[in-house]
Order: sequence, then C-alpha cells, then structure tokens
Amino acid sequence: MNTSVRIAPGLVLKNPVLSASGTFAYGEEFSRLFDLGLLGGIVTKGLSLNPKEGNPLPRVYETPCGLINAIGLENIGADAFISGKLPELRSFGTPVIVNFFGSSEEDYALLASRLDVNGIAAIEMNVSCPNVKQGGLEFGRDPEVLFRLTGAVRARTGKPLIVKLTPMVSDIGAMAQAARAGGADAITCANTIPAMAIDEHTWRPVLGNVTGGLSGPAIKPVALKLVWEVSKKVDIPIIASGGACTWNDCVQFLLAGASAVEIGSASLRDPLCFTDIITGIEHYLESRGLDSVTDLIGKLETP
Amino acid sequence: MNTSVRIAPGLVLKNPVLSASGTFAYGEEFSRLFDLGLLGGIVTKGLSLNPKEGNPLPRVYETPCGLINAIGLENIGADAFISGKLPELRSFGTPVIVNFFGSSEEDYALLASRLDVNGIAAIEMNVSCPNVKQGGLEFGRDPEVLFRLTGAVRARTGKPLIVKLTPMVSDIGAMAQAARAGGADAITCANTIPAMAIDEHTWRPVLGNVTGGLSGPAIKPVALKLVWEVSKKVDIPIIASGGACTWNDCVQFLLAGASAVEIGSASLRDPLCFTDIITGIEHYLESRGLDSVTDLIGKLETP
Amino acid sequence: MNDVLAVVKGNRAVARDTFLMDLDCALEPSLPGQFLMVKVSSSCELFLRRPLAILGQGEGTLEILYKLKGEGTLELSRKKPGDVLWVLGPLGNCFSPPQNGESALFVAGGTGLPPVLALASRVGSGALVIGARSKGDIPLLDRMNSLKGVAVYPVTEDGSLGRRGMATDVLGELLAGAAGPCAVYACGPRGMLEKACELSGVAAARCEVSLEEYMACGFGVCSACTVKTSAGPRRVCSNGPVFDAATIAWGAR
Amino acid sequence: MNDVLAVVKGNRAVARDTFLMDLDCALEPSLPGQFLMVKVSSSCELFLRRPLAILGQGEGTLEILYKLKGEGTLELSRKKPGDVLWVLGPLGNCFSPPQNGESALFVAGGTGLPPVLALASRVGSGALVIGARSKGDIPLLDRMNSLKGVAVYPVTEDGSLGRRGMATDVLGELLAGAAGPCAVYACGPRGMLEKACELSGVAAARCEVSLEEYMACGFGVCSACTVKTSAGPRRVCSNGPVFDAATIAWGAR
Ligand SMILES: Cc1cc2nc3c(=O)[nH]c(=O)nc-3n(C[C@H](O)[C@H](O)[C@H](O)COP(=O)(O)OP(=O)(O)OC[C@H]3O[C@@H](n4cnc5c(N)ncnc54)[C@H](O)[C@@H]3O)c2cc1C
Ligand SMILES: Cc1cc2nc3c(=O)[nH]c(=O)nc-3n(C[C@H](O)[C@H](O)[C@H](O)COP(=O)(O)OP(=O)(O)OC[C@H]3O[C@@H](n4cnc5c(N)ncnc54)[C@H](O)[C@@H]3O)c2cc1C
Ligand SMILES: Cc1cc2nc3c(=O)[nH]c(=O)nc-3n(C[C@H](O)[C@H](O)[C@H](O)COP(=O)(O)O)c2cc1C
Ligand SMILES: Cc1cc2nc3c(=O)[nH]c(=O)nc-3n(C[C@H](O)[C@H](O)[C@H](O)COP(=O)(O)O)c2cc1C
Ligand code: FES
Ligand code: FES
Repeated sequence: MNTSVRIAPGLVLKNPVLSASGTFAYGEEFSRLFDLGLLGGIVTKGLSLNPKEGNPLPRVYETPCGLINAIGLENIGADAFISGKLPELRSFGTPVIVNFFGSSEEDYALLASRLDVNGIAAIEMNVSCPNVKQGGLEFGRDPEVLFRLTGAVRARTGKPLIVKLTPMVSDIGAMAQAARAGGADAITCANTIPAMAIDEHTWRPVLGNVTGGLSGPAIKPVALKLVWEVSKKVDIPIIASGGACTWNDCVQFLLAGASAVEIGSASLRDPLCFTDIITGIEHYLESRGLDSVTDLIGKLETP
Repeated sequence: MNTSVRIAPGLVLKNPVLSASGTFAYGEEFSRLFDLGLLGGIVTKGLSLNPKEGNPLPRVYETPCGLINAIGLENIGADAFISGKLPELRSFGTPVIVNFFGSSEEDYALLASRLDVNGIAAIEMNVSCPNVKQGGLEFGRDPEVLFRLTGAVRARTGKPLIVKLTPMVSDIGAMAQAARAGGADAITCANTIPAMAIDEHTWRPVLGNVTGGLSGPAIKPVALKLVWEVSKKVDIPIIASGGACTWNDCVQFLLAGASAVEIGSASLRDPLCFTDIITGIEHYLESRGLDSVTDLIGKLETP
Repeated sequence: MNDVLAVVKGNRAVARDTFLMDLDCALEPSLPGQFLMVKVSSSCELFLRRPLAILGQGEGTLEILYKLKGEGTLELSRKKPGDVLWVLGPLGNCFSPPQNGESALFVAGGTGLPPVLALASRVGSGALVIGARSKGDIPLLDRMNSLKGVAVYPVTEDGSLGRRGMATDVLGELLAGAAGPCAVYACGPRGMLEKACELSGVAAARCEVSLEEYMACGFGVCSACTVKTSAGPRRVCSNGPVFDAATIAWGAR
Repeated sequence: MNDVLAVVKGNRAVARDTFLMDLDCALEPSLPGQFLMVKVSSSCELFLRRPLAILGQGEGTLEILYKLKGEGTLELSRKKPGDVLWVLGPLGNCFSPPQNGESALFVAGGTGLPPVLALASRVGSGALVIGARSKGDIPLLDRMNSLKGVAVYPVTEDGSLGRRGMATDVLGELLAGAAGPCAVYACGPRGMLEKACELSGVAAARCEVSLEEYMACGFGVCSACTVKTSAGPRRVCSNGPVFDAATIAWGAR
C-alpha cells in the first residue's frame, strides 16, 4: 500500500498527515511522546524575522467543540530556529515545513530568503496577518495583494512554496488562483476563523487580545467546504487544515480534494492522535482494497 | 424595567429576542407551544415572489455543536403568505418581520413592493443568495452590488428595511456600510456559514445539495466577532444571528453591539427556549440593577 | 405536543444492536404512527434531537425501540434507570385503521417495526410481516406472537428464521391470497416501502407508509423533511410521517 | 510524560464546591508541583483538557482535589467509581525543597492547595498557611493537621476558622518572626502570589510560586500560557508552573 503523496516538486510526504503550525511548536515536546519520523510532515510554529512576544494573556478560550486562540504569533525568530531547533528537527527523517509570516511584503521576502537553507523541505506562508502598509487589512483578504506577495516570496526562494489561505474571504477560489498565479506550489486551506468571546459578567472580552481565531471540530464543516471549493479552482495540491481530529475527517478532506491534512487543535487535546490517524487511514485503504492514498484525492462523487 | 429596543423608525420590539428566519416557518407550529406575543419579534421563513420547492433531501446534517442545512429556501411565496398566513400571525401583537430574497435585483425590488402591506412591521433582506446575473456570486459578497440592491429595494418600500448580511466575506464592515449607504435601517449579522459534509463510506456528499450553511453553537464565537466588527463601522441598529442558545449568549451579543438577537437553531432543538431566554435576560438586568436593555448594548469594555 | 421530561426506567438490548427503553413520562395520549423528538444528550455536541416512534404508551409511561445507527442512538443506549431525557411529542399524524372490512397487512423492516407494531397491537387482527437480515436482528418476537388475531411472518435474508427472502415477497403472497379488501401498513427502508406501494397498487389495496427522513425540528418549522407528493410538497414530520403510499413521488428525493 | 487511562475509585465533596478524586492510574512517578491535563469528557464539546495539580501519588494511584469553577470541573464532579478518564502527565517542573537549613513556609489559597499540600507532605516540616473565604471552603483540614512537624494556620476572610484576614497577613508575621532563612512556597490567586513575593523580598526569603494560567496543551507546544519573566518569556506549563517569584514580571500579563 502506498500512502505517500506529492505536494510539490521535491516534496513527497510518506503519508498525508502533518502537524499544523502553532500546535506543534518546533517538535521537541512531541518528540518525547512519539517518533516524529511517523509523520508525513512537520509544520513548525510560524516564524518571523525577529523573535515575537505575542499577545497579553489569556490567549486561549474553549468554545463549543472548539477553541479560540490569540497567541499573537509568539515565536523565537528565524535565526534562533535555524541554529537552535532545525538541526534536531530535521534528524527525524520527516520533511520540515516552516510556517512564516511578516508585516510587509519586504518582511516576507527577506524571511523567505533567510529560510532558504538546508534541512527545510518547504515553506508555508501564513497570510492571515495584518498588512501594516494597507491599514492592517490581512494580506490574505485581497487577491491582488496576495498575488504580489506570493510573487515577491517566490522570487526569493528555491523551496517549495505553500500559501496558507485565510478562510474568511468572499471568494476563496479567487485567493487560491492568485496564490497559484503568484507562484505557489501548493495551498494550505485554511487557517482559524476570526472569532471572539465575551464574559457577560465582567462585560469584558475573555482574550487579552479581544479577538482570536476559532479552530477545532466546530469549524471542520467550513474547512471541508473551502477545500472543495479551492480544489475546483486550482490544479496544485491542497493541504487541508481545520478541525480534523480522526482518520475519518482526513479521508473526507482527501475526498474533497486535499492531498494531505494538518492536525492542529486535535493534537492539543490528544497529543497521541497522530498515530491513530495514520493507522486509521492505512486500515481504511486496506479495507477498501485501495493501493494508494491518491485513489482518494478529489474522488468525491457529486450528483 | 424596560426591555424594549428600537430597531428602526416605527419598529420597537418589546424585548430583544426574535425568532430567526427558516427555523420558525410562519409561526403556526410555535403558536401551539407558547404565546407568540411573548417574543420581541417574529421573523418569517424567507419568501420569494413565487413558491419555491427547495433542494433534494437530505437537507440537514448534524455536526459537532451545530448543523448544516440546505433547505434551499423552500417557501410558499409572498402572495400565499400575505393571504394565508399573515392574518393570524399579526394577531399575536408582535411585530412580524418578513424575510425575503430573490435571484435578481428586479426580483428583490418587486417583492419588496409586494410586501408593502399592512401587518408587516419590517422586511429582512437575505442577501446570501446567488445573483443569477453575476454568475451566481452571492449579492452579499460584493459591497457595490449590495449597495445597489439595497437602494433598489429601499426605493420600493416604506417599511423598515433590515439587511441580513452573509458572514463569509473579506470585510463585513464594508458590507454593512454599503447596506447603510443604500438605505438600510438596520443590519442582521449574520447568516449561516457555508459548509459541507462528506460520507467517507459512500464517497458522496451527505446533503442533497452538496453544500449548505452551518449554524448553531459552533458558530457563535464567529458571529460575536462579526457583530462587534459591524458595530464599530455603522451606527444603525444590529440584530445578531448565529448560535445564540441562552440568555448568556444574548447578553454577550448585546454587549458586542447588537440591539436584538435572533434565535434560530436553538429553537429547533428546544422549541421552548424563547421563554427561558427572555426571562433570563430580565433576571440578569434585575440582578445587575439595570433599568433597561439598552444599558447593555455595545457596552463591551475593551482594553 | 409538548416538551416533557422522561425518566428512564429500563433500557435493554432485545435484539442485535436493538434496545427497548421504558420511560416514565406524562405525555399526552398518542396514536400509532406518532413519534417523539428525543433529546439524547444535554451536551450540545449532539445538537439535533432524534426522531423515534412511540412503540407503546400507558398511564404515564412510554416505550421506544431503537436500533444503534450512530452517535445519537449510541448515547441513548448508555442511559441507565434514573437518567432523564426531554422528549417532544406526540408528533405527526397516525395510521388510519382498517375501514369497511379491510384486512390489515402490517409490514416492517429496518427501524420500521415500532410504529407498525404499535398499530398491529391496536388493530388486533391481520398479518404482520417482519423482515430482517437474520434471526438475531428481530426484536420482540414473543410480543408479536402473543398478539391474538395477528398472524406473524418473520422473513430473513439468510433464512435463519421464517421464510428466506424479503418482507415484500410475503406481502405479495398475502395480497395475492387475500379474499377481501386489504389495507397495507408499512414502515422501513425506502425500497421496501416503494415495493409495498407497488404491490398494493397491483392488488388494489390501500397502502399507508410511514416515512423516515432526516429531521431537524420534527414539528414542521424547518422544512428539512419535505417530500414530493401528488398533492405537492409535504413535511414528513408534520403532514406525515404516515402517507397514502400512492401519493408519494417515489422517484424524486 | 504520557497519556494514561485512569479509573475513578472515589469522587466526593470535601468542602464547599470542592471534590477529592481518587484514581487508579499507572502514571510515571511525579514530584510536588507537577500537574496533569485531565480529559474531563470524551465528548469534544468540552474540547480542552483541564490542568489539575497532583495532590498525591501512590503505587498505581493518584489523588486530585478540585474546585467547581465551570463546565469542566462540573463534568468531573459527575464521575462515578468505575468511570474512566485520560490523564496526560506528569507535566511541568516541581518545587525545589528547602536547602541549607531554610524553614519552609507554605501558603495556599483558592485552587492552590493541592501542589502546596503535596510539597508540605513531602517536606514534613515548617508552617502551612491556608486561606479561604470561610471555614466551609477549606478541605482536608484533618489531613493538614495530621502532618507531623507542619504547623497549620487557617485564615478566613470571615473569621469562621483560625485568623480573620488574608493568608499573606500570617505569612508576613511568620516571616517577621522567623529565626533563620526561609523558603516560601505559594500557590493561589495572583494577588496572593504577588504579595507573597513582595513579603519574601522584604524578608530576604526565597519564594517559589506555582502559577495558574489558561492552558490549551499543557506540555509546551501552543504558547497559550507564556508569562513574562526577567529571563524572558516562559511557558507556565513546561517551564513552570513553579517559578522563582522574584523573576516574575507581576505587572505584565
Ligand atoms: C418519524 C421517524 C420515526 C423513527 N422511529 C424510529 C424508531 O422507532 N426506532 C428506530 O430505531 N429508528 C427510528 N427512526 C430512525 C432514527 O431516527 C434514526 O435511526 C436515528 O435518528 C439515527 O440517529 P443516530 O444518531 O444514531 O445516527 P447518525 O447517523 O449518527 O445520525 C446523524 C443524523 O442523521 C439523522 N438520521 C440518521 N438516520 C436517519 C434516518 N433513517 N431517519 C431520519 N434521520 C436519520 C439523525 O437523526 C441525526 O440527525 C425514525 C425516524 C423517523 C424520521
Ligand atoms: C498548573 C495548574 C494546576 C492547577 N491545579 C488545580 C488543582 O489542583 N485544583 C483546582 O481546583 N484547580 C486547579 N487549577 C485551576 C483549574 O485548572 C481551573 O479551575 C479549571 O481548569 C476550570 O475549569 P472549568 O471548566 O471548571 O472552568 P471554566 O471557567 O468553564 O473553564 C473554561 C476554560 O478556562 C480555563 N480556566 C478557567 N479557569 C482557569 C484557571 N484558573 N487556570 C487555568 N485555566 C483556567 C479552563 O481550563 C477551560 O479551558 C490549576 C490550574 C493550573 C494552570
Ligand atoms: C494555538 C494555535 C496557534 C496557531 N499558530 C499558528 C501560526 O503560528 N501560524 C499559522 O499559520 N497558523 C497557526 N494556527 C492555525 C493552525 O495551524 C490551523 O490552521 C488551525 O488551528 C485550524 O486547524 P485545527 O482546527 O486542526 O486546529 C494556530 C492554531 C492554534 C490553535
Ligand atoms: C433550517 C434553517 C433554515 C433557514 N432558512 C433561512 C431563510 O430562509 N432565510 C434566511 O435569511 N436565513 C435562513 N436561515 C438562517 C437563520 O435564520 C440564522 O441566520 C442562522 O441559522 C444562524 O443562526 P442560528 O445559529 O441561531 O441558527 C436558516 C437556518 C436554518 C437552520
Ligand atoms: S423536520 Fe423540521 S419541518 Fe420536518
Ligand atoms: S498550555 Fe500550551 S504551551 Fe503552555
């Protein structure tokens, strides 16, 4: 049985299950729980050029079947990652995909070139970040802006470039097309959905940052729809992200058109879920007599 | 204690709790369960010029803490409503707000004038519908289109006009501003979030219509954020819609800036929840020593 | 209809993946064919109530019979005596009893036994055909056999009990052999109902079917369950679940 | 650290809104101050695990003590003997025992008693100040009183047990009256910890605090719980929960 999937030239995952950015840190903690070599790929916490402190606490809040986070992209910065974390992380024999972000086009481009080092298998560009020059509107909310941003980054890296779309847009298909036109090799679809929580007793927002992003099972039906929509609009591989907790969820995302699936919030709740998910997919393929994961990708039968 | 809220010139609700469109039909069934006069307002199922059949079954599917529906706007049409349902419905002494939709600007405008009859207190325009002339993109996804549509409808009705926004847009504030500029008296924020469900055993979508809209507690954190965002952008009253199940949820929506809250999915699960919610809000006001619901509206304290 | 609190008295397996639940519950009187919307969990993770037919009703008691299908029925099967549940009901219409000397032919399969058995118990005469994959899937056989005046025909796909085949095979024979007018009452998989309708048509028998469709509200407000009939769109939950089979547009869905 | 299945042995109220739960569970050996992430429900409605300190650990057994705060602890309180739970642990660092002749001053309030009591039991000497609103809010008083070598000072806001006032009032007096060097170990509301830190600073005592912050993972991967310290940002779950109080940037949050 062949569980491998191809995401970009030179980027083949041994199975379609990845960690998600921001719920796996830089891998150290999980490596004490299970062999990271089992994963299809590792996606790191989002990195910026310089270390970033993040938002005031509280940064997370539980909601029905989900959670809102407003971590604020706290990270150690690209250099500290490359020197301090990458050497161990690449030793597991699993592709290391580095998530990154900036606050201007130049930031992104500079960071992309900084990340063009050995041991990084691909880079995943988080575009759910305020564009400081555009009055704070997120890069991922305007196809023009996204096209230019992707092009600027593409010009500075030889790595496979994955663009991670923001879900809350009027036309996700257009965003995916813009990313593809700008030179993306693959799309991650999608990120957390903007959300907030209010304490009716104190009349205050619960999160230190007021608003945050919703993730977990609550949003899976939305993510599934976005993946399906994107898969009809672009021919590059899609990595699904949003609420996947079980192998069943992953198979659904594959059928909708994803080539791989990131597991985020589920691994906060159940850090050992990765192995269950991977074996679950294997058993599913076996029980259906399928030779390859690719036999599932985009195979949804619509009327 | 004063629980009344003003939504538009001539539209005052005795309390801030309304039914939502599509989960209350035309009121008959609920009227057998409790006195509809208790409600702040009744929002009817969405009406079109002509009766509409709706989508193939299945039309609903349960998801974690929510449901996806793809009813397909089945309704009896405006004329049958006015002659067959309105006479009884208006007799409860609660404002009847008629939700409506079309597939072209002309449809909407014509329908608005048709609904300009006695007994209808206001009209709520659903813009989460495909614009047939614009290749099927929803009216509510482009500020220009929404502005024109609102203006066209405004010109044809003397009723308070409430525009019900679609949540999945890049900039909900801009949509609210477009609706206001077009002549909306109030905004309903928001509608179901596009979603889908896939059966991993049959490789088929679960819903007859393939995709549908997600509602229920799962989306409340998203709706809360949208309401808050809209309230910072427009000065007309906002009616919240999305996941409200309890009085606590309603108070949160009020704090975020809503003047009233629609209860949709929660009343499918618990048809008697309206009375609990209304008394819950009253008790809350009492326990906080507040004289009026308006003391809550928009009173969120952000850092 | 009302939303009433029910206390679980008993909840036990009575066939493969099939449970009989006894409830103490002050529901208004119901008729065979009517159903409940059962709130299986106070957690809103399982957001929707589940439609389940009323198998039996006594003074302040209710009986339901359910098959394990997914999360909701699994959650139900975990209930223990003393646990409480909200049930909304009685909902929907009911079967219309045999008229003008009709003999009653009851046909059930899948999750369709409860309303049919409720009716057969009330009518007290005729024949009851119960189809299943295998012997172990058939619940309440004793109860069926104890219905005086009702002949019971178990039919199994593997032949492990009664006839081997499908319930509608036996229905066809009973219709063919009937002396006078018949009324057919069926509940179960859609294919079975369509076949029952067809056979009844051929035999000029009246046929009522109780439909099962995904529901959200169960009391007519959401239009989740609308089916096409010759009289226009009808909501299974409030216009049905029982319909004159001849009016159903079987092809459309 | 590992994710292990625990079987509930006992779960009873031991003070107002406070429960003591006994578990059978093969957790790796832990140290005072370490905690668990408890999966309170298999339903994902309550999505996050809840951080709870390890009160006691024996051969294949665990003890936790928790206050009812919201949905998660309510769900925990409903568990009956025989129910099972997943617990991830042991997590975090631990208190460092008194060194160089330090006498130990233990201070607990709110939900902070478990780690402090675990440490006091291990150390076996010093003084334990337990603050609460009222007598009925203080659990395990017998157990505290039975700690040989540890003097127990209950403090209540309403004076219904021990001194009237705040735990830190007594801490201040104990520090003032101490003959030699002291080590202060505190867990409870942030205000109490900050005060304990301040008093320790004045008295030149070493002070360790165990912090409580909202957590998502509990093992260092999500950065939900990062606090500012003089040594830079630190994750309460994996760099803590125990910190040298003097390093905490109390003003920032
Ligand atoms: C009027 C009516 C009466 C019924 N009476 C009985 C009965 O007495 N005994 C019995 O065992 N079953 C009965 N059913 C079928 C029963 O409702 C479903 O088997 C049950 O809802 C499945 O729930 P689940 O959570 O276990 O399955 P899941 O598949 O996990 O359910 C997911 C969702 O699909 C819906 N669903 C799944 N299957 C069906 C179905 N066949 N019909 C309607 N909705 C479905 C559920 O209600 C739920 O919303 C009846 C259905 C209807 C419409
Ligand atoms: C390291 C650590 C050890 C703890 N040990 C204990 C203990 O031994 N006994 C005890 O009673 N309590 C302890 N607490 C506090 C306990 O975790 C919270 O009271 C509990 O999570 C509340 O959950 P809830 O669902 O009942 O409340 P809710 O308010 O409904 O919880 C909602 C969310 O907020 C989080 N939350 C709420 N209050 C706190 C808090 N004070 N700290 C962290 N997260 C919070 C919950 O984990 C949950 O994610 C500890 C906290 C930490 C960080
Ligand atoms: C605590 C937390 C931190 C996150 N940090 C990042 C990040 O740094 N960069 C990024 O692109 N996405 C980040 N995400 C989004 C996740 O990678 C993922 O896309 C999202 O949570 C939806 O998937 P899930 O439901 O599986 O968690 C974060 C999510 C969470 C919950
Ligand atoms: C079954 C169903 C039917 C609906 N029909 C309509 C409709 O006809 N017109 C409309 O504007 N919104 C419709 N909605 C959206 C609701 O009015 C409401 O905005 C949405 O469900 C979110 O709120 P909730 O979480 O309280 O249900 C429908 C929702 C459901 C669940
Ligand atoms: S289930 Fe809502 S109308 Fe039938
Ligand atoms: S709770 Fe996740 S890093 Fe501490």
